[in-house]
Amino acid sequence: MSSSGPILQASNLIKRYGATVALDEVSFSLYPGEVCGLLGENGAGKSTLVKILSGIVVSDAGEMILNRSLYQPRTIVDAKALGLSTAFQELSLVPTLSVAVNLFLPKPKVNALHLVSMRSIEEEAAAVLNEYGIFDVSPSAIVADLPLGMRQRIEIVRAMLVKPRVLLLDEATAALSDREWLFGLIAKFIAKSASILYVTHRLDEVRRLCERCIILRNGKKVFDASTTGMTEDEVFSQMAGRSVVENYPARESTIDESAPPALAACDLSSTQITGVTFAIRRGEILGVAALEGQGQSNLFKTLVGLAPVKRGHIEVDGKKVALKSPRAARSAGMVLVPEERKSEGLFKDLSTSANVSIPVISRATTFDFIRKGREQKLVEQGAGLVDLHRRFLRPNIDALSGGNQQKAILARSLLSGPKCLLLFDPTRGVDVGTKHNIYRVIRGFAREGGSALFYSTELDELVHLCDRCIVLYRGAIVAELRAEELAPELLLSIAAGHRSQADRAWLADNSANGVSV
Amino acid sequence: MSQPIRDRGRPLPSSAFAGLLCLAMYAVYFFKTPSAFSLTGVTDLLNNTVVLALAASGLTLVILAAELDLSSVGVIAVTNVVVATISTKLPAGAFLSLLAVCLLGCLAGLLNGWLVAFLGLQSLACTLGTMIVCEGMALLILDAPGGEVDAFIMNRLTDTFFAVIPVALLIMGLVVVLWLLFRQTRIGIAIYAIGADPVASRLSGLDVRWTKLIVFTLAGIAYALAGYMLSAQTGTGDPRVSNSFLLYAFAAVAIGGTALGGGRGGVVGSVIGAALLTVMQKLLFALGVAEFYTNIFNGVVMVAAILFGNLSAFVALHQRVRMAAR
Amino acid sequence: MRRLQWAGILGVVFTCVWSVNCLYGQSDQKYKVFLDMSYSGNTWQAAAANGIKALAGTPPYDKLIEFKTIISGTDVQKQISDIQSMVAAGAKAIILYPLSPTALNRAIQQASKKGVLVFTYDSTVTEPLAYNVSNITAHYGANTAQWMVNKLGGKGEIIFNHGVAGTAVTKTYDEQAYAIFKKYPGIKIVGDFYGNWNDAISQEEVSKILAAHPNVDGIWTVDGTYGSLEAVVKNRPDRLVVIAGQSNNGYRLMMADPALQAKGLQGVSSSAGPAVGGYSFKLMMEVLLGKKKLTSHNVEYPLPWVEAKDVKVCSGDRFEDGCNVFPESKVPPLFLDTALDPKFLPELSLDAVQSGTPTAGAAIQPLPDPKYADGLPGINCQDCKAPADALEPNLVTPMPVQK
Amino acid sequence: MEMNDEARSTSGGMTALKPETVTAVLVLLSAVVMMLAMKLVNPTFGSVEQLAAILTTSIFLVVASYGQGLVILLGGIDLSIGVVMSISGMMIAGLTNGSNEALFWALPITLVTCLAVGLISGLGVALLKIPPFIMTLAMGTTFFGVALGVTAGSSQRTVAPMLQSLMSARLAGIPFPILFILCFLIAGSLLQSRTAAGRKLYAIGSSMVAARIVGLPVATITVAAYAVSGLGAGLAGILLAGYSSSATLDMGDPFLMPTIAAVVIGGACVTGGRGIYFGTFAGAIFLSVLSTIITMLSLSQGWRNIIQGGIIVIALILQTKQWYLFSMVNRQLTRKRPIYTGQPQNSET
Repeated sequence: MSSSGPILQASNLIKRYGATVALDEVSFSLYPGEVCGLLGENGAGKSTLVKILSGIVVSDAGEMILNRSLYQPRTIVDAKALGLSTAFQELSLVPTLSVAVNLFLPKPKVNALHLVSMRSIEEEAAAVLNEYGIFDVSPSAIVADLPLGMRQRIEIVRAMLVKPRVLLLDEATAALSDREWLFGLIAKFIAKSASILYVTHRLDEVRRLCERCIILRNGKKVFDASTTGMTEDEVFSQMAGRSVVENYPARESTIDESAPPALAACDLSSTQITGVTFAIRRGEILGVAALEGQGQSNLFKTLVGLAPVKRGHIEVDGKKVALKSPRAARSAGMVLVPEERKSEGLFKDLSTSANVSIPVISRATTFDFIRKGREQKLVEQGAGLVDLHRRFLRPNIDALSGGNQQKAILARSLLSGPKCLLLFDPTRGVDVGTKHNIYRVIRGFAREGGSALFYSTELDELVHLCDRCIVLYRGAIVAELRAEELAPELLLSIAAGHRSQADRAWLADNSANGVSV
Repeated sequence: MSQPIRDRGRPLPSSAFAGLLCLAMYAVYFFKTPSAFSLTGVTDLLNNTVVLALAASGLTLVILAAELDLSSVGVIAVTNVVVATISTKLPAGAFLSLLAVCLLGCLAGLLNGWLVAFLGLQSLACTLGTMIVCEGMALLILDAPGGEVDAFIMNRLTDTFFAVIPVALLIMGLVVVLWLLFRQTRIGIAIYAIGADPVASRLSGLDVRWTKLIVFTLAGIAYALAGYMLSAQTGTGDPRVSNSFLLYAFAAVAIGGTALGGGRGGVVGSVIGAALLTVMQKLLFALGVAEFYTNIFNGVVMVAAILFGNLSAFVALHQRVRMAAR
Repeated sequence: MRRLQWAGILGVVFTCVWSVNCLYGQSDQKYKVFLDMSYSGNTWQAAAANGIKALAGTPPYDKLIEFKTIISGTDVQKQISDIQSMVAAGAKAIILYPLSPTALNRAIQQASKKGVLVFTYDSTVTEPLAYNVSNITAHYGANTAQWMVNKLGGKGEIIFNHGVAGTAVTKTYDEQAYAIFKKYPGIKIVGDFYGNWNDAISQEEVSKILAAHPNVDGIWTVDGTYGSLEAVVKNRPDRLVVIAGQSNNGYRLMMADPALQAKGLQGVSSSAGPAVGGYSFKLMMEVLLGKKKLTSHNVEYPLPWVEAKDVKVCSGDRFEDGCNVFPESKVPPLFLDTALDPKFLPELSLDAVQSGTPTAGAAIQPLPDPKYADGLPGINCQDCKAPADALEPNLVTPMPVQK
Repeated sequence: MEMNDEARSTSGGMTALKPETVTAVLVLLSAVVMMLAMKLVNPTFGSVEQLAAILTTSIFLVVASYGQGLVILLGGIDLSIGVVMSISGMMIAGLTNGSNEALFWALPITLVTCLAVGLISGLGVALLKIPPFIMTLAMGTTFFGVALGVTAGSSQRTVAPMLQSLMSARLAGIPFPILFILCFLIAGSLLQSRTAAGRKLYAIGSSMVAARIVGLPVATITVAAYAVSGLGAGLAGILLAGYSSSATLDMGDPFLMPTIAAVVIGGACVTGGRGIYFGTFAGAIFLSVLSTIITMLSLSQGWRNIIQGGIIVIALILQTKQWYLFSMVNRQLTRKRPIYTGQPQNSET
């Protein structure tokens, strides 16, 4: 492939924000038909690079060549026109518009009267969705009503739709639980001798997809070669600039069988979930595995009183409780780490410490006046729990990187001393170091006798972290697996609805023998 | 403004409710004062509606794009005095003054749009500024009520079309039709998009600034037309337009089911809202409500209209969620 | 939920229909007479309206007419719509405070076509089919300005308190007053502002100007007079001013207070009074009942004119034997003494103009023949000529201009 | 949005160097500049007495816009302020009726009434989810109607002399209103920025959804904000009545728009979450200086309007530019870009 010259060639790209150098003389090239990984911890400059390539920001210095001609996109539209399109991590779909309209933004087809006929573009959209192997969404559906994963798929389809020569996938699988779909598309895509720059946190994906990968650290390119033959740790140390030895924390049998379950759902039904029954014991981490849109998000919402209970009830410490609002849930000892960090988790106008202390701020007050010192103590105690460096506490939280934001939210959740943490994909879009950090925090929380309900799109996390795991399919629990039964393939196949509880044993054996399903 | 956690209803039901409520009020009004149920009576009623309807339509565009615009009052004042000063002096005054007025509205809108979209000012504050400036200009042109409006404007536009259908109704119908077409254009869609989520819109390649500029400009023109119709109705110029008008314009938009946060709603609802507010005055009169109670009723009816609007939006949401579920 | 909405709609309909039926009780052969007032929160408007209401309830009118009040606020359009509504509701006569001299003309024409009698009070319309009753033609601006000039001896710094910008009244009075002040080179207008006939605003603005121009000698106002004077009394208690303006009870009392006069307060109280409303109403009723024929459609209500020497405190709650101000204990300081008019409106008592309830035992007295007003183009007639002396004082003899 | 945390750590969060503070100072400065410019035109301008007069007369706006600020912090708006001011003025005048003794019960009654009006607005907004714009507008008209029904629109007796003398009193040569403003400014700022309730207010304004998930008492705080707004308006009305020693039903109306303008000029974000009372205060002072200056150059009302409107817009532009520079300094350019935060500030790239 490298016989023909590079499609995209970037040389000495520099981007400064004030005195900060976000991107420091980064040069690289992309060749036709290759998938090139782009790795780096949060804040390493990945996103800045993506922004420059996709025309959102203009680099301060350096030049790019696309298809042998100078490439200087001023807007996203330019970039697309010139043959480079991007699927963004923070999804760029307009929530109130239909799937069809979103697919064809900014310029949906118009008829002779310059009007956009919804029917025709919806037909077109249906065709497109089928072509890209998405069958379970109607083109007229409003994006806001779709689960995150589905939105991400549509985002990706939209990026591919313009048939670019170069495709940027920024954390494309962050919310995607059925990754095979994407990998299939990628294979098809590069077959047409187009190329992909694949930004991710997930090494296994890099191994699987990329012949080559680029690693950024503090805005500099520190690695640009094939990853084959490199151990994960080597890659991590490249990314982190230090060796990252730690891995998933070991399970400990901290489960307190005697006490009544910290949280139990009894035949719970709500919008999109039906007859869900489970119990989490003290000190237990219960995993939830599901493809996107199987009702997991509503399950979590119901458990903290954001969605109404239709049938059944919830028990906390064996006592029946009615959770009318997150407030009630919190006082019952349940805390949600929400799905959409930006919109549901952060107070973007507040400093990090204010974000951390907000639920317990009343503890640091006399006559409701905040005592700076006492608040500071609280915050530092919380930050300590998740080892969030104190220098991140003063700035506004949306100046922090995703990982640190997530740490702050965890700190906030732990501060209020919950009985049970409801973690909805807490490691989404978080760099490896922080991930391990988060695992340790959760495990530590369990050790202290707390319990957690843990949903993740990364099956590995479930497999290694959870003491037990339930699988949701179409809003109902189709399987419950003990730690020793857990295996990614198994979870996936059940989650995808291929297997039922019945042949669980069989699968367990096979996966134990390492036969892939 | 701040939305509840899952409040994403479609506007249709709420404006539909406003429509029904409006019809009910019309029915009662005509039942109470049969004499008003004549072509002239209806024409008068619609003449009273059309100004508010036009202004509210313009405002709706801005609000859909998640901005606010207070300048309507100012623009109406200016255009009104301009029509009152030039329409009789120019040949073909009716037409030329219409052009002049549209130009004025266009300029005012462009100014607002430029300030908001390109200089990034907060729309509420800077349109307050432009409003005050426009009112000042109106006072410079005419320091006291007076001037006269071309007879053609005065008579034709407030009359009926071939003695069958009130011109005001035609105009409002035209506005609605134009809107229904416009919202299907790319710009129309873009307005909804940037109103709902400017970030995503920009990332999906929409040009937020230009869209906003266009929105404000169109709004300006709508206000100008409102001023033109006001002149037609009063037949004179008055540099002072009461601020209550501004508040009513917003009320009409909100009652019409357009979310003041942007992204949801439409002009049809606002026209209905305007009709509702106008007939409400008439109705309260017809019901012989004592003068100071009318204020109270005004308040209550507004809240009620919104309330039921919310209910139906809520219903719509839950139906849609149920649909999405399966 | 859907059902709930329907319930809502039906609810609305039923309540409406129900109230309709309740209200359709009385429909006997009374004249339907409407009062269309402007903004209601304003003291002047309220006093005028109350006076009219009281008169409407005074025998024999209480038997003759079915009286209803409408508030049009400050929105001309609403006033047009209201006039139409009243005509549709079968009005025989409408008395209104016009929000614009020209905008209502068509609505008034429509009304007259249907044989409805239309009277205005205080403010005027150019429509010849309507009858204007006001003292806008009574040279208020010229007279008060000239009076001040005379008191100031033709020189001094003055503050000019315009009324509401963009109104015919303000324009007319300002023209006259400016014309007079211009004549005397000694007179300097050091500050002018639009007090919107509002005492609070006037007080703020005057105190600000006083701070910049500590030796102001006079303040010319139309309304907001009490506020303006308050500002002086509070900021410069030992040196007061020559001032012309409204007839607030508090103001008149201060005018007449020797202690204040000693500090240089000289005042005249002359602005249009709310009584013009009652006067107009009585006139309208006499025309309606055929007791009077008006030969011109512009009637002038005499300009009130009370100087310090004329102030006489009343004992009762009426203006009897020439008294023209109430003791402080009886009424609010902002109460407008010109709401009462012993000459034309003996029916009204203090309570009547404050609450709008008819005075017990009072009966309507006939009016003397009215004084007709000269035309002011654009104010009370369309294409007439203003009299030559339109800008001249007609109550005060001008002092010579010393060169 | 990802950038080196090291870089970010220097950005001013809720610290002394909040961008809001800078805005506020800038606004105050521009007020000073205007006065200096005016002094060049007309040397008699800008005497100590005049500054005192300006501050004294700004007290009503300063007080009334406090509540407006809180409500706007929630992304709401309060259009009932004018009416509430009038009502409270009417009440305090009518109830005290010239006697000081009456003050002791008249004051609480009046304030509670105003608080109640705000409370109702708040309940409508928080529980019935009625757009604040409509809810407060409706409450305004409604209660105006009530007041009209009660008073028949006629003016009220003189206010208790104590209240009057208070407004013209001087402590150690300083007019009482100025001292009052200072105390109010400090108290208001503390309540808004230093209490847990205030913190929650910011949080809710910043993200309603997150606030609910964190379990903040969203409804309670919202209602409280509107109630305080009513209370503030009531206090302003009482002061106004004391100042003009009498009360009419329309005396509050001219203050509604200025309260909104003051808040926004003070650097608050109408979408909520951003803004401090010091900014609002600065905005109020700015506006009242502006109006004074406009009174000083005696022009026709037309020109007065044009200048006033123009200067408001210019002030806003300066403010935005300052935002831009400030964010440069804070190396937060990316996060300020509209495509990431939807903020209008420095959308020029």
